[in-house]
Amino acid sequence: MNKLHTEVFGITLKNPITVGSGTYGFGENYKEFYSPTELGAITVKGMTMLPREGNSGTRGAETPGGMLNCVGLQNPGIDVFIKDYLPKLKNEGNIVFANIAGKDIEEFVEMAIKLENSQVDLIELNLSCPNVKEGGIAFGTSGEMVGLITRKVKEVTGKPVVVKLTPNVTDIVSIAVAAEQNGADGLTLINTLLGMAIDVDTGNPILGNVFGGLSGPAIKPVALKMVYQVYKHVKIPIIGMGGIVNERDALEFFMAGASMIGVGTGNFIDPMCPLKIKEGLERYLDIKGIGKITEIVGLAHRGGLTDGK
Amino acid sequence: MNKLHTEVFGITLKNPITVGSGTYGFGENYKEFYSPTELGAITVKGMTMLPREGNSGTRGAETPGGMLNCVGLQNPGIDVFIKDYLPKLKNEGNIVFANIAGKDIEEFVEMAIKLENSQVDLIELNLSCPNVKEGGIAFGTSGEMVGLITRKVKEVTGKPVVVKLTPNVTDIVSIAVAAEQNGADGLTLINTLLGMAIDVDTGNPILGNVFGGLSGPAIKPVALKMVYQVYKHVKIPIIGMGGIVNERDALEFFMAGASMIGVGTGNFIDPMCPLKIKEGLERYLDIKGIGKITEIVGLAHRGGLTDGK
Amino acid sequence: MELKGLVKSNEFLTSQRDVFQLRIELNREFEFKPGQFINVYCPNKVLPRPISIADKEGNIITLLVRIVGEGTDFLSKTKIGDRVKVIGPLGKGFNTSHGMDKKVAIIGGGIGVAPLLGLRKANFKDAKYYLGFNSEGILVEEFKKVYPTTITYLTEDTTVLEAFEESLKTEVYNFVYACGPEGMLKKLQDILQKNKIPGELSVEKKMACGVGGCLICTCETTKGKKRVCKEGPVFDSQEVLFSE
Amino acid sequence: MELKGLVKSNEFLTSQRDVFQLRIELNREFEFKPGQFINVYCPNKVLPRPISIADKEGNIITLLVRIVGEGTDFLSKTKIGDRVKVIGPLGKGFNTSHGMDKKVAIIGGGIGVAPLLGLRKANFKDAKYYLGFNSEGILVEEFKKVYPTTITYLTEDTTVLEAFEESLKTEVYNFVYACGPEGMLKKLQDILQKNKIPGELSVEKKMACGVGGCLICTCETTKGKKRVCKEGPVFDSQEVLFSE
Ligand SMILES: Cc1cc2nc3c(=O)[nH]c(=O)nc-3n(C[C@H](O)[C@H](O)[C@H](O)COP(=O)(O)OP(=O)(O)OC[C@H]3O[C@@H](n4cnc5c(N)ncnc54)[C@H](O)[C@@H]3O)c2cc1C
Ligand SMILES: Cc1cc2nc3c(=O)[nH]c(=O)nc-3n(C[C@H](O)[C@H](O)[C@H](O)COP(=O)(O)OP(=O)(O)OC[C@H]3O[C@@H](n4cnc5c(N)ncnc54)[C@H](O)[C@@H]3O)c2cc1C
Ligand SMILES: Cc1cc2nc3c(=O)[nH]c(=O)nc-3n(C[C@H](O)[C@H](O)[C@H](O)COP(=O)(O)O)c2cc1C
Ligand SMILES: Cc1cc2nc3c(=O)[nH]c(=O)nc-3n(C[C@H](O)[C@H](O)[C@H](O)COP(=O)(O)O)c2cc1C
Ligand code: FES
Ligand code: FES
Repeated sequence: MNKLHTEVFGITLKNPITVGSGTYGFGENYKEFYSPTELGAITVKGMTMLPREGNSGTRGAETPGGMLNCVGLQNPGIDVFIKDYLPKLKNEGNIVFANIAGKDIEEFVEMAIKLENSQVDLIELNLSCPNVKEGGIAFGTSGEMVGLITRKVKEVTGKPVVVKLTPNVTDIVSIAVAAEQNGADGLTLINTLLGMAIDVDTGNPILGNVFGGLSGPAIKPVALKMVYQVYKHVKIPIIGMGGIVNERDALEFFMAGASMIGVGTGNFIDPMCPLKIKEGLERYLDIKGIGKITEIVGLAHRGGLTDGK
Repeated sequence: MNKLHTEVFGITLKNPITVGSGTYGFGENYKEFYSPTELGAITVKGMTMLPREGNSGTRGAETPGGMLNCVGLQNPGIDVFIKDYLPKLKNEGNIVFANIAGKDIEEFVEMAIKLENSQVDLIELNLSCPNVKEGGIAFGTSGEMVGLITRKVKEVTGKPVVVKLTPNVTDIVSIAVAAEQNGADGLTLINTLLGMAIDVDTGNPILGNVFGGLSGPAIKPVALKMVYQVYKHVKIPIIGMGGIVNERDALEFFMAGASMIGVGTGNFIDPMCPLKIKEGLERYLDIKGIGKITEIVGLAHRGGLTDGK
Repeated sequence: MELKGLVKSNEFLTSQRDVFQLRIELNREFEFKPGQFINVYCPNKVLPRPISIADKEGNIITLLVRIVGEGTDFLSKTKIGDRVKVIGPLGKGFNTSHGMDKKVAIIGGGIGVAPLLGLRKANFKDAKYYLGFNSEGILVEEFKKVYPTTITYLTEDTTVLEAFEESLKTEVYNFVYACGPEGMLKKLQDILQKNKIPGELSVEKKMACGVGGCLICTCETTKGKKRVCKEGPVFDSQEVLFSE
Repeated sequence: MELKGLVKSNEFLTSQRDVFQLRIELNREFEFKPGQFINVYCPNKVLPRPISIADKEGNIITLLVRIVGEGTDFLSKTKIGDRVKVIGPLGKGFNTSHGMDKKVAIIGGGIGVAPLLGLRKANFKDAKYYLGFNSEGILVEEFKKVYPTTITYLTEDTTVLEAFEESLKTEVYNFVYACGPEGMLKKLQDILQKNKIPGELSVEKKMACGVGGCLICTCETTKGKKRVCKEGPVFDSQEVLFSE
């Protein structure tokens, strides 16, 4: 029996592991390490209506326990994805989550319509990209806007719609609830925290865009807290991410309430990271004598493992 | 000539280095390592009107590049501070910043009145403690509330008043501006980020309070970004803190716009941390041929070091 | 006190290689009481690790450490000649005068024997060690060298408590020193109270600063919250309030 | 390809001990082109460090590394027998067929000589090395062993460019391979353009994944943004658009 087998968003997954959008390209880069079909699902790079070149200048910087990026949604555009990347991914047998970022509501709707007739398994609304001028994070900081976009997208697609939220807000719960009330099938928590770094030898910001998104182990406590907090207030499943680099990190997220987890920066720290997490989870469940991974979802809200386990 | 000499808040400081409130007690614990008078100022543990026992259960947890705490403002109360601790600190020649946390506006005002007649050099309003039920962070997330408390406190004291803000907000700039418009003499950025950790062996949250405040190197990019962002919009001086553990970290904060910096978790990583930063800053200024530390404040907004430097 | 340490020796004490004895030469002399600890800075971790000073000869201290995570794992891998940064001595050790002319029981569980090792040099008139280990003993010969009557149990920690309680039927102890897992100390507290035996317990809490500044390490006591790093880690046996 | 590495030797190449040569035995054979790199995982850093494969004999690769921060400092301290994790070979190396039957200049600045070392085995009909160092040469004998005409300048990187430009008055080069600091490559690009000499340049950018997935390492080219880790680090000499 596969203990990691998960049914979520009406999709059957061989395991509840995906990757953070933007850290795995379109699934082609890690093939020499393992077959992406070993993942529960592949979440592809965030896409826009038209191709984008992204930001200029330095796009990354390492920080204590984490990294900053300001890639700025460089991508070939949704049409190229549907035509060139998606068929191949599906032929290989992957479950594919499409991450999209519109510059306004209309674009979100238009992209959703394009995807509706594609083989994509799920649509993830990126209402939280910190690195673009239009839309992005601005959408994600208003519960009203998040609700509106979610509703409009749900109106044009039958595919499951998951809303990816930014942690850079005062009250993530109200925004999560707005998404749920407007029909979201799930939530992805979290996108990157806003941060910056300065090169003290020159006195200038390191990133071309000055600010960037902070990801990696450093943000894990913040991500975990948001998953825990939101889990208390919504019924829809949560894809938890933020600093997950090993199975113990992943277990924390499941226990906090995530039904799936995503590996982002962890892929850079170890290309085999998602697979090692998969094996680590299986080992943990065996040792603890737990039958299915789904049993531990939200465990930290229910008093933890009982003595027998 | 002392290159670190700083005049700020109408106070003359031998250097622009203080400590994060709550990481240095009342200045007594690090005496066996160096004399606290070597610091520009001592910021004491956050105080409340009445003595507080703080939270029960586990109060700390290490996280990647940082730590969580939920001490919960354990302190002997402001009267004991004024009677027992302050005279000694002042006799020894320290500049003392008092950090206070009221449970409502009245308490802030009452405490400010008590301090007005004391030898305290500056009052830091803690509108951002994440670990108490009443007040604390709730105050700091509303620009209106921050403005109101600042104004009320300013009405009863002639001492410089600095407002310490929480990073757990959507828009720190508007809150900083509200403080400035209501008479704040300065801002302290940042208090801790909210976070949590789960013990996967038991399935339960590690901290007695479930959530805690994340501090240390992990949060540096977030703190730095907020200092940089706020500096653009206010004229009052900023005390920058969040993950500063060496002189390069400190330099980043000065360049982002801080007039003073605070060492918090850095004290736990190395008890000599503030002194090493002091020496490191002097070395840096010498190497770069810069006359005064104040010259580099906000440098990252002005194109960095010119070729000569 | 900030100290520079130089690893003099490092060897495993158990066949499972989970407990090791680390000897560190420090750059300064200092007085030390059994029960006091040092903070060791591990470069792979943010916070220092508190470790009891198990023994001291001249400038060389002995640590007994169980590997439970990355910090202790790092220490287990240090090699002769490696440098380690240390602050200490920290905290309040055992008050050996309490037991000086009395009949003393010294009770340790697992790695909790570390701070008790130093007590064998205290010259108690009459002392007996009760040591419990989950599987394999730690430095049992060292204890027996000075106190040949030392009793060890290679089963559960509680067994050693049962043995101690049993002994009370025939023997009279006037003072008890103990260190071990919280569950064990809690049970011991009850036994001591029931039998009206005074004593001192060394307790553990998560720490950050180690010098009293952060208030992370507080424990509940009959006199309110106290800092384990400053007012402890050794407390009067009836003072600490263990949680359920 | 994920590879397990074993440090075979590690020695400083400069008297200031800022550049070292690290030889690592890998657990697998692979083809390699000069200019390709590996990602080395440093346990004290989050992200891997990209380092050119300077040379390769059987399963043993040679790295030439300058210490500039914590990652390279960690590598400088590895000892024989230490394990290192590596992925590679990564990126597109130099296309040696371009210069095969031509007169070739190979120009390196500072640690930028690392990816050029492997080119000495390319059997070019006629090649000359121009190497510039800030103060002290790196492996100059190695270069001279194969190419005795190798010219080195122990001053600024630009001097070597001046020498190269000067040589163009009397000599004809048909192809150039180069690696060095960005400022040097930019100047070289101008020289090559002016003199209509084709070539290839190896450029550096901050990286994260090293395998094309994160888009951190893009550089501007005449054909839009390209990934240095995937489409590079070696580019046609006129393709890269250096910033001011
Ligand atoms: C005063 C004092 C004296 C101590 N003396 C010794 C000693 O002589 N020998 C020895 O082996 N250990 C001793 N400890 C415990 C030791 O400090 C911890 O085992 C160590 O900090 C764990 O670090 P780590 O990075 O290996 O594990 P981590 O990854 O930090 O934690 C692994 C496990 O250890 C627990 N732990 C972490 N920190 C502490 C802490 N400060 N106190 C108690 N448990 C902790 C965690 O809850 C977790 O279960 C002492 C602790 C205190 C407070
Ligand atoms: C394709 C490629 C091949 C390389 N080959 C070599 C080589 O053979 N030998 C060698 O010594 N170095 C090489 N480098 C540079 C090397 O990767 C960096 O020096 C190293 O990553 C710095 O790590 P650090 O932790 O020591 O310093 P950090 O603390 O990360 O940085 C210190 C300084 O190095 C710069 N830096 C950091 N990362 C990079 C990077 N990825 N590329 C360029 N600069 C960086 C920073 O801006 C900073 O100024 C190569 C880089 C690339 C992209
Ligand atoms: C280089 C990089 C690019 C990213 N691009 C996207 C993106 O296109 N769309 C998106 O929703 N999130 C993007 N993210 C955010 C990640 O998907 C993830 O939410 C975040 O990094 C936190 O997870 P981590 O700490 O595991 O990396 C990106 C992150 C990184 C590091
Ligand atoms: C253990 C601990 C206790 C703290 N107590 C207080 C407090 O009482 N009042 C306050 O304003 N900030 C308090 N803080 C926040 C710090 O002053 C500082 O703002 C924060 O830790 C970020 O800085 P750092 O990363 O350098 O620690 C506390 C932080 C820690 C780690
Ligand atoms: S560890 Fe900081 S007060 Fe005890
Ligand atoms: S480093 Fe990730 S794409 Fe090049």
